[in-house]
Amino acid sequence: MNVSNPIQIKLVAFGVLQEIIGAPSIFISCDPNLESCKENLIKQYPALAKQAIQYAINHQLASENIALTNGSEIALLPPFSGG
Amino acid sequence: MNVSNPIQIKLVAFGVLQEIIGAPSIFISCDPNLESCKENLIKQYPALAKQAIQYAINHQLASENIALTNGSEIALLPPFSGG
Amino acid sequence: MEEKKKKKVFIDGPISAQFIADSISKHSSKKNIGAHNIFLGQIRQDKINDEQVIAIEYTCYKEMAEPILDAIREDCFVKYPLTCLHIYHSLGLVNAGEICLFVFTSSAHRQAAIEACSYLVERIKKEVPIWGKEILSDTSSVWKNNQ
Amino acid sequence: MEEKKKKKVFIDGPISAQFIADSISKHSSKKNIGAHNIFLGQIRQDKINDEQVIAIEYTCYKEMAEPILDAIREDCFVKYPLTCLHIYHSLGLVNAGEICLFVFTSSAHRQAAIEACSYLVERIKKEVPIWGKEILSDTSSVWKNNQ
Repeated sequence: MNVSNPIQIKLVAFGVLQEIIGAPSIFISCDPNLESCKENLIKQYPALAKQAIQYAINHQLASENIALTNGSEIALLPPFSGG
Repeated sequence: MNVSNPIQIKLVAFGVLQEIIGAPSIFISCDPNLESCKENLIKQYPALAKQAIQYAINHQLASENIALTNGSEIALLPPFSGG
Repeated sequence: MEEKKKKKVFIDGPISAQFIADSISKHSSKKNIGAHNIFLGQIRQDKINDEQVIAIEYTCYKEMAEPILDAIREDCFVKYPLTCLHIYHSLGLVNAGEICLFVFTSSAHRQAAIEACSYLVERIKKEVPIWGKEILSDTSSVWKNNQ
Repeated sequence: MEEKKKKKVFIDGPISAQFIADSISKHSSKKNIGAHNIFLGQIRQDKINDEQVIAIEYTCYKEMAEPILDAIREDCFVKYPLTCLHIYHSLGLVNAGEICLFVFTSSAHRQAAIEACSYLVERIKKEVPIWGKEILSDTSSVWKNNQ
């Protein structure tokens, strides 16, 4: 039984990913884990599939699937290019 | 027959070596090679014997005995401490 | 210790030579400093698709960048015997020829300041969520890619 | 090529922050530069024999120092892809807290500027006939010894 109640998260996106999403931030509903959220996003924004993306949850890089809670902030980060 | 006519050279000295010589530059007579010149100097200024000294002839470091000509400029250089 | 506290990094627009001079001057009262090392990033007028880069527009994810910069600063003080360190990065538009990054390290002896400075530059480029959009002379733009 | 010509190195007294700022500003027109590295030597108020160093008085053997600096500069341009490099060293009195050495390298990408700058600093300290006399607070003095 991997049924879970969808939660509401804040999605923020930067650089080219912000251009794909079309806004600096949006609110979306998703299952309460990062992998499901990623899948949903790619379904909704197919252009994301071709991009190099790092994910951050509440300002921390998330390198594996982790649980999300209501109100989490997920960030879509393209490769950094500061300096 | 290693007799040679003495020549006149200009001696310049820097840092602590200038303090030992007592002047920024002096003219001295010596045999026309660096080793003889060094020996003369140490006889005349025994305090030089305890010092780390590099010699330069006409603005070039001289690491071995070389011939001197009349009017050569011999420099006594203590360890560099720029920067 | 005071040096390790959270400090202002982001500057609106280019970093001026006067700002750098003022920053250097402030260190003349710290008489245990023997060496400073400064790295400056300047916007290059590269050619991309036959068009010249006329500026880079920087954005960042501040809420994430600031704690990462704090951690980099902390690590650097642990790794190197520094007197102080300062990091400044531009946000917004910086024209070709202008300065967008200013990293400043100081120590009693030169080795620490020199090594710490490139340590910081590498970590900033790699770990801090900042993005540069290269603005080209035909008004098109390209997202910058750090090699 | 013009950069490789004989250039003024020696400055009477301390090197001011304003001089450094002006030197940085002059590079904003060179739009192939992406990175600058600057090393600054600052006079430390060391303690020697219980007395504080209040200044260093620098002298040099100019006729020998200048060709050596030219050779170091030449070697550096051969070794690293630099846009330009500048070396300034004080002569005469420089007080504790003031700047006595300013080495400035610029290149398209950061590695060359960073590596060239420490290459220059090492060679300057080791090879250029410059001497520092540390002036102590009781007016005695000690000839400086580079480690």
